[in-house]
Amino acid sequence: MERDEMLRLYHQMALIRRLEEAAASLYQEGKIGGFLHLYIGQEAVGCGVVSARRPEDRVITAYRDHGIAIAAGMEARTVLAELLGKATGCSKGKGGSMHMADVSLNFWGGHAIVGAHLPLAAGLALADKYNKTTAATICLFGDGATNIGYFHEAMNLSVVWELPVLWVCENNQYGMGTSIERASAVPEIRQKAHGYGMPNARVDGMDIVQVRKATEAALKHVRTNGPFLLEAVTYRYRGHSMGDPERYRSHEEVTKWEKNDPIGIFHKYLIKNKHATEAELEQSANQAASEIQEAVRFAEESPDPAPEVLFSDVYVKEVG
Amino acid sequence: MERDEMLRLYHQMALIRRLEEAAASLYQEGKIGGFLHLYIGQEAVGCGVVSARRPEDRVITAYRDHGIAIAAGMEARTVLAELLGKATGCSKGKGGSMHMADVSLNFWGGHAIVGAHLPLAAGLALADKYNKTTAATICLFGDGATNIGYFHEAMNLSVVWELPVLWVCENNQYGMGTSIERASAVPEIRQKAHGYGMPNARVDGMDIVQVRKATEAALKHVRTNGPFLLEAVTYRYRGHSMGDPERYRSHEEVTKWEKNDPIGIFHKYLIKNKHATEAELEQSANQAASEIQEAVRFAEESPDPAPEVLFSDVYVKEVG
Amino acid sequence: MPIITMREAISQALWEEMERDERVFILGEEVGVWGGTYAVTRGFYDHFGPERVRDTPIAEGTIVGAANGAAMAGLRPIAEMMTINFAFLAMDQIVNQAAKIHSMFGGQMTIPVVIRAVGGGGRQLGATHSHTPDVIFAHFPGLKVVSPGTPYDAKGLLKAAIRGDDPVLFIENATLYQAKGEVPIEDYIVPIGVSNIQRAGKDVTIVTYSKMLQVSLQAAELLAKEGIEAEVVDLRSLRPLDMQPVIRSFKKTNRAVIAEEGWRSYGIGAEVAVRVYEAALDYVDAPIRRVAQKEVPLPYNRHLEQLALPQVQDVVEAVKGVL
Amino acid sequence: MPIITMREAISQALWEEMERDERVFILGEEVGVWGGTYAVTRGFYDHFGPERVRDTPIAEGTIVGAANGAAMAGLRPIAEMMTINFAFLAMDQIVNQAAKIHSMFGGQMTIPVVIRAVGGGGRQLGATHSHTPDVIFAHFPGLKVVSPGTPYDAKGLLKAAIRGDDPVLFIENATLYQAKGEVPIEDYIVPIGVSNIQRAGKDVTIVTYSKMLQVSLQAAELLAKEGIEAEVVDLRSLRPLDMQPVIRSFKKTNRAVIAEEGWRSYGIGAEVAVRVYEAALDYVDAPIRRVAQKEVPLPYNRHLEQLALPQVQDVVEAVKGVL
Ligand SMILES: Cc1ncc(C[n+]2csc(CCOP(=O)(O)OP(=O)(O)O)c2C)c(N)n1
Ligand SMILES: Cc1ncc(C[n+]2csc(CCOP(=O)(O)OP(=O)(O)O)c2C)c(N)n1
Ligand SMILES: [Mg+2]
Ligand SMILES: [Mg+2]
Repeated sequence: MERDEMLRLYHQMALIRRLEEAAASLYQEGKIGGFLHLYIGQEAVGCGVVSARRPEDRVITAYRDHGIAIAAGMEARTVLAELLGKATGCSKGKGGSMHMADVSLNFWGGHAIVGAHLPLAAGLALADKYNKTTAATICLFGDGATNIGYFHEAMNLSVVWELPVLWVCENNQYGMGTSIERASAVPEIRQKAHGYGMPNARVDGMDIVQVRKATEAALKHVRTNGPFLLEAVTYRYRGHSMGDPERYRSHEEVTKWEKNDPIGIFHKYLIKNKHATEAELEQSANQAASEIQEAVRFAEESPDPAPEVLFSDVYVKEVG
Repeated sequence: MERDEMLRLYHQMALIRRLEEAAASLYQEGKIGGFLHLYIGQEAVGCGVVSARRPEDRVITAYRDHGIAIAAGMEARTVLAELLGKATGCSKGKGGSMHMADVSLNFWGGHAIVGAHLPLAAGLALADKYNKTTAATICLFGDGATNIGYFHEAMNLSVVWELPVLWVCENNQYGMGTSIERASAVPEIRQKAHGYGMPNARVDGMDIVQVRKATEAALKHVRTNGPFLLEAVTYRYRGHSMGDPERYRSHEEVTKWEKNDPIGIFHKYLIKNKHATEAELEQSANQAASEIQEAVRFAEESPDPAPEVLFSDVYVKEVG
Repeated sequence: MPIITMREAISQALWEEMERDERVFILGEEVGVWGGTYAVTRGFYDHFGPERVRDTPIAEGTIVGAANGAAMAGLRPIAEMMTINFAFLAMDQIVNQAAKIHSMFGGQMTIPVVIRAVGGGGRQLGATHSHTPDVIFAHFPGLKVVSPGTPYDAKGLLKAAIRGDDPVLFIENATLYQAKGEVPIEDYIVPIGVSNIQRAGKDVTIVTYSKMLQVSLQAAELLAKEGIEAEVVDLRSLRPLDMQPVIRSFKKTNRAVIAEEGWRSYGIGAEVAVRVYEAALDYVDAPIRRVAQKEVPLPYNRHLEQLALPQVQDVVEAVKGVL
Repeated sequence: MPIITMREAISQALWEEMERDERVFILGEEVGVWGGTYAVTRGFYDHFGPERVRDTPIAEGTIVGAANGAAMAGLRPIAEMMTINFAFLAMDQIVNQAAKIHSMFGGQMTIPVVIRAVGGGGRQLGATHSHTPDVIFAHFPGLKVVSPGTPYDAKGLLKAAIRGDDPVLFIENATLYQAKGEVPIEDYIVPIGVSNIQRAGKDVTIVTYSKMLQVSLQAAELLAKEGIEAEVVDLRSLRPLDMQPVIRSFKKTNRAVIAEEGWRSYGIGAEVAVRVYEAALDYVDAPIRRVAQKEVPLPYNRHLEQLALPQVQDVVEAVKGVL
C-alpha cells in the first residue's frame, strides 16, 4: 500500500467509527427508527476488503452496512440522511439503516434477510461472467449467515459455474446472541469451504494491513480461477443492534477485544513504520469528527420525502 | 450376516425388482398416474441399509421409495395398492408412489419435495434424543438433494445438536438429467461432510454386503457419537421417472453399470461362499415373481377410497 | 382479574403448557440465552434448560422442518420464527409439509406443531421486515392460522394451539406486545375457529383481528362520540374462519367495514366481504368497505410508513362511508 | 394464422426473445440438456449454448436469487421453477427480494426477471405437487403475476414479461400445454394487466383465467345449448388486476360466476367478487358464485382428485345458480 492510501484508510476507519457513534446518539434521540446495527470494531474488515477492489468490482453486504457504504465511497452525509429517512438519503429514505446502496459506486446494498444476498451476489457475478468482463463481485456476510441454506446453495453454485465472486465472512463470533460454537458445526468458517473444494483463507480481521493483503491475493484468484472464501476474524464492540441486552457474553470478553481495536492497531502500525506522525493521525481523526458533525447537520436539515413518493418506484412504469 | 438373513435380503432385492417391473407395466397401462420413480439398480442400498437397523430405528426417504418401503417391511401388495390409489394402500390411496409410509413399521415416508425430509429426519432424531431412547433415524436421499439448502441446514443442525441420525446419500450419479459433476461442487458426496466436521464413509452401493457392513459401523457411531454421512455409490437403470427421454447419458454407460447388477453381485457372492445353491436362489426369485403377481391381483381388486374420504384427515378433528 | 400485557399473556401460556406437558418444547433463534428477541421467553432457558428451550442456527426452513419431524414423532414443538418475514424461508415446511403430511399419508401421522411468528409494520423496519402476510398462510387447508388481538385471547388461543393435534401458525403483532387486558389466573383455553364480538353496537359491523382490533376499537370510541354505535367482531382465527357472528351482526346492522393491516388485494377483507355477500345479500344497504395497507412495499421513513398503514381515522371514515 | 399448442407458443416466445436480445437467458433445473421437464426448451441448449441455457443444481431459492442478481446487473434472466410447488422454496426471493428491491433502494435497481412456473392439479401428483397457489403471489405489490389461458396470450404475455423492467411471475398450467390456438407468425405482445373478453354473451359473466378459462368456455358451450349466453372474461393477469372488462360485462349481465382452479378461501374469486360488489352493487341480481377447488390437500387417487377439482359441470351449475 502507498502511504496516501494508508492515510486514506485510516481516515476512513475513523470516519466510520464517528459515524456509528453519531448514529447511536441519533437513535437514542429517537431520530432513527427500526433496527440499527453498528459496525464499530469491524472497520478493518470493510475498509481493508473494499479498498482492494477495482472500480468495476461490485460490493454487496448484509444489513450491517454503514461501514461498507463508506468504504465503497458513499459520503457520510448520504448515509446519515438515509438513517434519518430523508429524501437526500442514498435510498431516498425508503431503505433505512439496513438498505443502503449506491449503484453508481458499484455498491449493491445492504440486505436485511440473512443470507438472501448471497444468491444475489452469485447473480451479479454471473452477469459479469456472461458479459465477459474481468470484474469480480465481493460479497460480505456474517458468521451466522453461514448456517442458512442460501450460503450452501450460493457456495455450490459459484463453484459449479466458476463465478468471479469473493465470499467474505465477517466472523464477529456471534449471530445476535448465539456464539459460533452454538450455531455452527465447525468452529472456523473457512472449514466450510472444504465441502465445496473452494480455496480459502482466514485472516486477522482487526488488522487492516493483513485484511488488505489477503483480499488482494483472493481477488487475484477470483479473477482467473473463480470463487474464494475469505474469513476475517473480528468482533463487534456494541450489541447486535440497539437495545441488545447482551446476556450472551461477558464484559471481560468485550474488553479483551477492545484492546485489539482495529483503529488502534493501524495507528500503531503507521507510527511504528513511520508512515505517519501522531499529529497527522490526530488531525485525520479530528477531521473525521467534524465531517460527521457536518454530515449530521446536513441530514437533520434535509427534507422528508414528499408523501407522493410513497407510490413511486413500486413498478418501473406505474401500472393500474 | 447369518445365512438366513442373507437369503431374506436376496429375496427382498428380487421382490423389489419384480415389484418395480410390475409398476412400470401398470403405469404403461394407465393404471398408475402421477410420477413413478423406480428403484431398479439401487436395491442393494435400501436393503443393505435398512436391514442393519433395530426395530426402534426410524427410516425416512425421498419419493423413490417403493424399495425402501419393502425393505422396511411393507408388503408388496400394500405398495401396489397405493400405487393404484386404492383404499388398501399404505396411505389409503391418498399418497401414491411418492408418499408411501407405515408408521407402525417405523417407516416415515416417502417425501416428494427434494431435501424437505432432511429437516424432518433431524426432528425425528431430536425426538428420540429428547426422550432419551437409543433409537437412531436413518435418512436416505439422492445426490441431487445435497445441493439444496435443506441439506446444509440439516447437516449443520445434526452436528450442533449431536442428533442420532444416519445420513445416507444414494449417489446414483444423476439428479434427473444432471450429472453430479454438473450440479455439485465436489465429485464425491462424502466430501461435503468435511464442511461439518462430520465422520463419513463411501461405499460401493451395488454390493449389499459392503453396504450392510458400512451401515452397521455407521449406526454404531450414530448411537453414541451423533450424525454420520454414508455415501453409497449406485446407479438407476431406468429413467428418472416414467417418460424420461434420457438424453443425458449414453446407452453404453447404462450397460456398463448393468454388468454390476446388485442382485447379480449378491447372487455370485452367495454361490461363491456357499451360502446358497443356484436352485435355492432360483426358487427365491420365482417366489418373488409370484408374490408380485398375487400382489398385483390384490391391488387391482381392491376398492377405490369412498368419495367422502376426500374430506377426512385434513385436520385431526374436523373443523368448520 | 389481573391486568397484564400481551407479551406476558403469551409468555404465561408457553410457561404453563411447558409445565403441564413434558412433550412441549421451544425451538428458534434467540429463544434461549437471549430470552427471546421480543423478550417473550425471558427466564425460560434458566428454568426449563437447554433441551426444552433450544437456540437454533439461523435456518428457518429447518427450524420448522425439525419441529415438524419432532411432532411426527410425538413431541409438541413450538417453533419460533423471529419474525414472520423469515417464515417465507420456511414456506415449504409450513404450507407443503406441516399442512399436508397428516392428510397425504392417510391420517397416519399428526403434526401437533405450533409456529409462532411476529408480524406487522409500523416500526420502520423497511420493506422486507414489515410484512403482515397472514392471508397467504390462511389460504392453505390443513393449516390453522390464528392471530389474537387481546391478551386474553392470546393466552387462551395459544394454549388451544399447543394442546391441539393440528399444525397452527400463531401470528403475533409486535406493536401489540404492550397492549394490556384482563387475564384470569385459572387455566382456560379459547377454542380455535370461533369469532368473537368485542364490542356491541347496532349501526355498523366492523370485522377485524389482531392489531387492527385495537385500532378498530379506538375508531368505535370516536364514532360513539358522534352517536354511531359500531359492533366490532374479532375473527381471532383466519382458518378456520368463523363467519357466524359476522353474519349475525351484519343482518342487524346491514353495513360493514373490514379492517386489516395487510395489503387490500387478495387480502383477508376480500374473503370476509364475499362471505357476507354470499350469506346476506338481501341485507346489504351499502357496499362493504375494506380498510387496509396501501399497496406498496413498506418504506422506512416514518411518515411514509404511517401513510401506508391503516389508521384509526381510516376506519372512522370507512364507517361513515357505509352509513 | 398457424394453430399451435400452448407449449409451442411459450417455446416460441422464449426463442424469439433470446434471438432478439442477447441479455435474455434461461436458468433452471433441466432446462438445458434434458430440454425442459415439459419439453418447453427442447432444442434451446444446442442452439443457444450452455451459457444462455443454464442447467442449475436443485436449489430454487438460489435459482431465483441468482436471477435477481443478474437482473440487477442488467441481464434479463428467465428463471424456471420446474413446478410452482418448488417456488415455495424461493418464496423469499420472489416476494421479498424481487418484489421489493426496486422500491426499497429508492428506484436505483431494477429487477427485470421473469420467473416461469408450472402449476395446477389433475395429474395425480399428490398433495405437495399439485398446487395452484397463484393468489398468494398476487398478494404482493412490486411483483406482477400473469397466467395465460390460450397460446396467443401465452406468447404475447411472455414477450411482454421479458421485455418489461419489472419482476414477473409467469404461471403456466401443465394440463394446458396441449391446448391449441391461433398464433400469428409476426411479432406481437399482449400487454400485462389487461383482461380480455374471450366469449361474448349477455346472460351471465364468467370471470376466470388459465386452465379454468378452457373449462369455462366448455361450460359456456353447454349453456348455449340451453339458450344461456355466457360472457367469459379472461383475467390473464392477476396483478395488476384489470377489472374494467369485468365490471362492464357485469353491468350488462347482472350475474357473475368466478371460476378458478385453486382453493376458494382467500382465493382469486374473493377479490374479483368484492371488486364487482364495490363497483356495481346496484347491478347485482344474485349473489356472485365462486367455483373453486375443494378445501383439502389434493389426493393421489384419480377419482378423489377429480372430485376435488372444479369441473365443467360445476361451472354450469354455478351459472344456473345465479340465473
Ligand atoms: C432469514 C433471517 N433470519 C433471521 C433474521 C434476524 N437476524 C438479523 S441479524 C441476525 C444475526 C446474523 O448474524 P451474522 O450473520 O453473524 O451477522 P452479524 O449480525 O454478526 O453481523 C439475525 C438472526 C434475519 N434478518 N433473516
Ligand atoms: C425442491 C424440489 N425441486 C425439484 C424437484 C423435482 N425433482 C424431483 S426428483 C429430482 C432429482 C433429484 O435427484 P436426486 O436427489 O439425485 O435423487 P434421485 O432421483 O436420483 O433418486 C428433481 C429435480 C422436487 N421434487 N423438489
Ligand atoms: Mg456475526
Ligand atoms: Mg440421484
